[in-house]
Amino acid sequence: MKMLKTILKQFFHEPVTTLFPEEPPRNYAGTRGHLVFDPSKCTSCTMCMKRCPSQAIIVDRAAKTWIIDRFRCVMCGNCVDVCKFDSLSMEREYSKSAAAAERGVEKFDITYVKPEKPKKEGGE
Amino acid sequence: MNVLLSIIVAIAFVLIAPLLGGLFMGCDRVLTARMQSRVGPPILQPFYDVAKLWHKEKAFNNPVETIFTTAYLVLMVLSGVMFTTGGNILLMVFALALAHTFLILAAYAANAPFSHIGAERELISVMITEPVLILIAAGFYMVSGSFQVIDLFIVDGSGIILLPGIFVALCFVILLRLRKSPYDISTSEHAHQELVKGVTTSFSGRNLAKVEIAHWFELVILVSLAILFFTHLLVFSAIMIIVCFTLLLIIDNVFPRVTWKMTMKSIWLITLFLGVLNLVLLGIFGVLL
Amino acid sequence: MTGKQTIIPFGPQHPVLPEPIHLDLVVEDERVISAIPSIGYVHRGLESLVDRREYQDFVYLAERICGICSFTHSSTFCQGIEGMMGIEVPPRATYLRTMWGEYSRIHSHLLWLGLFADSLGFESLFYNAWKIRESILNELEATTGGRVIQGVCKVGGVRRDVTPQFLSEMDDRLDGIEDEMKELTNVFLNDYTLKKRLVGKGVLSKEDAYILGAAGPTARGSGLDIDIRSTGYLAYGDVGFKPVVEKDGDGYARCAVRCKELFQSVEIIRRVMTDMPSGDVSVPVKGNPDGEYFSRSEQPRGEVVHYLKGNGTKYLTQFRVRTPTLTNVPALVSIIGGCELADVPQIVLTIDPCIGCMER
Amino acid sequence: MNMEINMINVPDVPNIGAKMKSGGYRLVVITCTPVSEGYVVTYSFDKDYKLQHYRISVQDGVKIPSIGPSYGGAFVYENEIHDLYGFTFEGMTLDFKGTFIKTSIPYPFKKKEQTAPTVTVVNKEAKE
Amino acid sequence: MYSPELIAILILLLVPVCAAILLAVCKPDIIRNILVGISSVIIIGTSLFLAWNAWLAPISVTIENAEWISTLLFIVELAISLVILGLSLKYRKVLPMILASVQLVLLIILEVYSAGRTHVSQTFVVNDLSLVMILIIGIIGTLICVYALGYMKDYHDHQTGVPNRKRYFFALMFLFLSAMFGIVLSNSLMWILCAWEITTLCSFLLIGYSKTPEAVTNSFRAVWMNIIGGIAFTLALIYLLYIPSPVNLLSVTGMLSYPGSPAGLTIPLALIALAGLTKAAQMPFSTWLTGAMVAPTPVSALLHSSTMVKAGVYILVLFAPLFAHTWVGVVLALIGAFTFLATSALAISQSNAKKVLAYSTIANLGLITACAGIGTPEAVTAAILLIIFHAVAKALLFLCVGAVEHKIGSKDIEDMDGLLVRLPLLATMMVIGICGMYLAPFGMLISKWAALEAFLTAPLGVVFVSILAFGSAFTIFFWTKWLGKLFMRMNKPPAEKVTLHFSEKLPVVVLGVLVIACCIGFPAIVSGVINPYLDTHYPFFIPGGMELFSFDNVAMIGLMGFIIVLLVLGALFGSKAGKTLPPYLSGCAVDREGRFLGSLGVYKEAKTSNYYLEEYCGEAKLLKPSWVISIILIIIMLGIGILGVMI
Amino acid sequence: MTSASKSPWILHYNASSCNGCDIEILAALTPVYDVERFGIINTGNPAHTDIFLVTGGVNEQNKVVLKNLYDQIPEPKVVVAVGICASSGGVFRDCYNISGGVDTIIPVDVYVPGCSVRPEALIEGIVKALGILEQKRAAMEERK
Repeated sequence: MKMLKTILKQFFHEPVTTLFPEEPPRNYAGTRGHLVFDPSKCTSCTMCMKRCPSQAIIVDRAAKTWIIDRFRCVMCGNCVDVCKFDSLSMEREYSKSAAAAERGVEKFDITYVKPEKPKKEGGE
Repeated sequence: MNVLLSIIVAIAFVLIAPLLGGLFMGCDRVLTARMQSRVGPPILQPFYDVAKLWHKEKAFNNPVETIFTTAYLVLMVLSGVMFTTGGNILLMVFALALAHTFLILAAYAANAPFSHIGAERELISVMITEPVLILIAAGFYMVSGSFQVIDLFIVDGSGIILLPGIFVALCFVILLRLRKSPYDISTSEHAHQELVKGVTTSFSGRNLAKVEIAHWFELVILVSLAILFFTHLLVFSAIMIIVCFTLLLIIDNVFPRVTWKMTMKSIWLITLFLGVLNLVLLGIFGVLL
Repeated sequence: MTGKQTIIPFGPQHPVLPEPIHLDLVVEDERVISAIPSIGYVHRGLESLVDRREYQDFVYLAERICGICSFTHSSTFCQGIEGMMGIEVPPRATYLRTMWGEYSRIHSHLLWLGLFADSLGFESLFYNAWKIRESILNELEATTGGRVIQGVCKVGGVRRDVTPQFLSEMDDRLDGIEDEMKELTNVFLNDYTLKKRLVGKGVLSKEDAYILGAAGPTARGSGLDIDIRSTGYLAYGDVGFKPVVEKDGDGYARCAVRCKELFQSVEIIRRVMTDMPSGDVSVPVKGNPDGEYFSRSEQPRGEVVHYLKGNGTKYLTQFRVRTPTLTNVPALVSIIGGCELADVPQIVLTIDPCIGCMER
Repeated sequence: MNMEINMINVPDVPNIGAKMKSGGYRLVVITCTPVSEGYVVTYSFDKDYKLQHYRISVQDGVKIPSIGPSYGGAFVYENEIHDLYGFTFEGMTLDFKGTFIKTSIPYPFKKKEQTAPTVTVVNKEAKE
Repeated sequence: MYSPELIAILILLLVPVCAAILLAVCKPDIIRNILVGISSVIIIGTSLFLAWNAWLAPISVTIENAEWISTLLFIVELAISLVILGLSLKYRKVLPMILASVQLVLLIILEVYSAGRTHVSQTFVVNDLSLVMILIIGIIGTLICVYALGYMKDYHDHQTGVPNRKRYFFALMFLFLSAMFGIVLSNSLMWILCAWEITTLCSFLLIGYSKTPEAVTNSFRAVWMNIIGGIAFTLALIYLLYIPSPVNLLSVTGMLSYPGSPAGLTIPLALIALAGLTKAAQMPFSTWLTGAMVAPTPVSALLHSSTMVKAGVYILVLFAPLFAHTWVGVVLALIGAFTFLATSALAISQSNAKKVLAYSTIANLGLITACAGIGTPEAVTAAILLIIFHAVAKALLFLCVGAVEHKIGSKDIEDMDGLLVRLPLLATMMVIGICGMYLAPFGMLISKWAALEAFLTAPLGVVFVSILAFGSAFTIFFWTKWLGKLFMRMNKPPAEKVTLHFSEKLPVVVLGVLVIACCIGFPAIVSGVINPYLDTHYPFFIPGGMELFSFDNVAMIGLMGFIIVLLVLGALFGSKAGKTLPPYLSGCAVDREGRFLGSLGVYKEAKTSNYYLEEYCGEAKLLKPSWVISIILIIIMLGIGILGVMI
Repeated sequence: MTSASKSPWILHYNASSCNGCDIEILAALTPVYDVERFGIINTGNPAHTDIFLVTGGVNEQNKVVLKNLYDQIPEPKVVVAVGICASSGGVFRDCYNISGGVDTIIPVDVYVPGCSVRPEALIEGIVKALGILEQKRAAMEERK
């Protein structure tokens, strides 16, 4: 019967529920929601690809594309840490779900134009 | 009661009882949610559930489930009809027991461990409630000299004055029969339990819908049985029903599930000490009144 | 008498088990005659990835050993690498790790209390516990960026700092949370019906707990004074840590240990917040690990051991995790026999099984 | 944490178990590690938060006596090593017969011919 | 010239004896089959004829110069006692020996004292109660004998260790029938006593049929308990000789028409009640009946469902008008009610089908005893209904269990899962039998209702009602779990087809039909048979006073029955479309035979078993306290009898 | 909206996930998110299920369990792969014991990304699944 007090108190108070689809989702400034790629800053150094623990990123130097599989990304932010060109950042919104037909990878064309002296990034 | 009137009452019961039962369940879920600081489902949720179940694919563990669950529903309706047409309480009690037997048989038929144990537990709960229901019938007989519901309205005074012990025992039975928290041993109405869904584990789709509807009927029957104790205090009985309903909700939310042994012990102790004692005293002093 | 036994496959999918584990239950009436566990439903083989991910990136894998104890796993792993490489972690980082570690202990214990209530059919108590847990998760998310998988530890320190102002806000909110937790644990510890269902169920004697290698609250509930935090790793040495120990060894004792640890954690967090040293939160890491190391720390569920072995490359050669749940399995097997079927979920849960941890 | 490792012979394992038990140690973990020649199995014991390690050096196919008689809970480690490395332990308190952890490949941690670490090649035919 | 009724009575008494002698002589199976068939037809025909005549008008027949019969019967009694004495000596059983000696002495005393008295003038009386019993013995008893033909063939095929003594077996069965007719037809208590002793002997010999040590022990237990009844009966007769009375108290009719206060009769009544309790295996004496289940099933069916135990309650119901409103009756009723409660609980803990049936039998006899002890017309109505419904349904169940035992090799309820698929006919009959035992709208439930109504107006009524309420709850438990087993889905495909002997099939089907017929015809039974009977014994009885038999309720019961019929039809002809799901096994891997992959990599069968509540209802737990309570009650009953206390 | 999408009952199975998504599914049931607003009940019994939530990358032992559970759910049913492990194998894709995503065993209708999944993402995924459930039900009615 020790629960009685809590029950009654909660009964006479507003529910704590966030009405999610009507209300916006809750998150914080530091929330790691999803990865954002800035194609204009990427030098195709492939660090992000190499250091991604779940290998969600594919950088194709030849085709100049940057591909991310949102359904493989673990949002750890390691790529953001290792990217030296500020091309990657984390946003706080979560990535959207997809029906079977809609599922795919996100592909970006790298629009980075090399400055005069291209930097060579050694993998290791 | 003449036949025509009986038929009209019966039809009305068949139509109204599930509505009342379903609404009650809906209110229960909404208010429970509020007690848990949640918003909860819409109040019509039980009806949505049943409608959905009705349209699911027909699937079963054993084809006889279909007929047994139908039997459960039909007999539940029948016992309700017996009751509302002023018929015999004892016969109604027997019809209820028969209905539950069919539910139990349906669960047995699947021959799957969880539904089997659910069936055993349901059987235990039938065993637990049966004495109380028979004692209720006996108590009414002692008050009105007949098992007929209709005769209760003829005698002077309400059952509650002469049979308070029996009434308390009935309240516990309602708690058990509604599969409410301390006593939801055979199924799990909300929180999870060791038996998955107990007696209803093997039912799906339409069969489950039938069990749900029958459950609504049962609820209405039990509540009307409680109202019978207030035949001359109908206004008071309305208040009592609301009080009991609230108490029921609170009890549901402030107790964990108990084991079947604890269920059996607690309810039978109450039956023996309140129910039987009540009848014995009535037997001794009834002559004086 | 032959043929009066019912054989139940309990799990892998079962509503009271959030994670798959299987028990062959043989019951008679409802008394459990024998229960043999079978595991391996969550075994992923995560340890095999150690030679394919750089040791610094492997932190993110280590914390995905388990979604509940993720922080402890990542910090234990970092601790192991740092120990092997002789890296001196800045004091602020150790304090932050301690703070997050204790926050995640509270979240884990609240989660467990909720699931425990659920297994006893106490729905509203389950909701209440998880409601409080949400405020803890909010704190974790606000400071680390992740709700259950924080991803905040890294070799050489932590990735994020917390501003002093936010720390003091957290401190204020902690009071409210503590009050709510008091109300919650009052139910667990004093409710008559709950006591009736817990006291004397699944008794593990002190000797058995020792021989069977029980760890964490399971051991402490049986009167064993085992808590790796006593060794004073991270900032625990500075906060004057004393383990919570209960004597009875039954379900109630294990529940009580966890309830009391909630408040102990709150105390530790308060101390850590007040004494938080200033400075950097990480040091740069150079070079590669070489050698062997046994890194131990106290998870919410007990002592976790990470065994790391490096060979001077950026890939470790060997990584083994011994989780508390694994060492508690023998204890579980010994206490489950002879109980009632209705008590099986509850007894399984009293060791707080974390199958994700156990099987990697 | 210190790493005092005492090398012992395979048949001594039960004796060590009994000795440590009478000494009031508890078994913390049994670890198996591939080394350049065969494997080593390390028994780690704890008393007053001090680890004490005993290590045996074994080759493939060697049968190791269980320390189950001293430490009833050791079967989890022994079964695990059996399932992952393929070693046989004799006299386990509860023998799962290779079903403790079921793996898609038998004995995944057993040494292959080459154990050189490699970075897996990222699959380039990811779904477009 | 003898009247047709007397001839019929003599046929009923003598044909079985003759058949018994012939069966004892003839060895070939075929002759035995023919003999049993012919005598069965004769017995059934005659009992129907006699019952019809008795229904038209109660029969009361007198045989002149019956003294020589009495002398003959006395010699038979002595012989029985000597046989029991001899066998006790042979097997060195002390208690039966002592009791048999006592019995022998008492019989001689009785004979010596009664020598000069006038003999009972009306030798045979057939009223509506004996009519019911004649039909039960005549039809069910002979059907069981027919069934035994096929059963015993299988029995000896299965039990190879048991010597084949089928001639002896069938002879005893028929002798037994004759004795039973003797009990229900005779008006003289002396004759009844003789028949009573014959049934004791027959049951003793039949229980020990297999001669295994267990059977021998149990048969001696049966015999010493029954001898206690015999001694009580003899003492009652001796005492009756001493009561001054204008009517001959050594006859049933004489006792019932005793003009003085019933207080004068309390001592013999208490003694007769004790005799009835032993024969009906009421509580302290229940073990003889449960022990008797080692005998071949027809014996169990014959002795313990429809006939022998019914002799006990028959005597009690016969004297029910005398029990009414006496404390002896009330205590007797308490013993019965207590037995009902205790054995219903005990039945829960049993998995052996025959033992369940045995305990359920004792429980129902307890209820009948309770009704008889209360002795009001309502109670007697309930008692007679119970006798009828119980006899039919229980005999059916025994026969089904026996047949099933030979087909599936076990009489354990746990082995009967999916019987409806494996043995459709037997299982259907079993379902009918079980439903008949406890479910609305079947017979036993109607009788229980009647009993409830009767109890409500009785002294200490509330106690009886409460006991009935709890006892019924137990009853529901053990029957339903059995019923559930039959309906289970089979995990394995059914085994090869099994065939049933015609001689087994016929009785089973006939009894199944009878169960349903009795339910449908219960209002007719009440108005046609029970009410006339009550009319003659209860001067102030108004037929139809019970609510149960009001038109509304009968109509409702009918409606319930109708719905059940519709459901059965629906089950047979309804659509079975739909997907069959495998049983839910927590998602475990399942092999082809439906076993799941358990721990240690072993495939196991997900076995389901019923609950037996051993902890609460086990024999070890309940028997001893029940004995103590019931023995105390019996002592109280005898004490009240001696004191002659009246209400 | 018809009854099917107003009363989706879910079954949750952890097919070798790290637990993170599982506790978030449970968190979605709790007062703060309270999915019962949509009539969702966590049944734990395949026979009652409409929406099957699977977490984790499916290991060797779970393949058959997953298949069994899926087969026991009566039509119409929707499978939601919760978390990146269930969607693609996630971080554990390379592990020897992981088959790599639920869709290697049973057809998946909705993928919900996240490691671990946020309750909001989960709710959104379920709402998406409701639409598919509705379509499937309509298709089933048509077939009759």
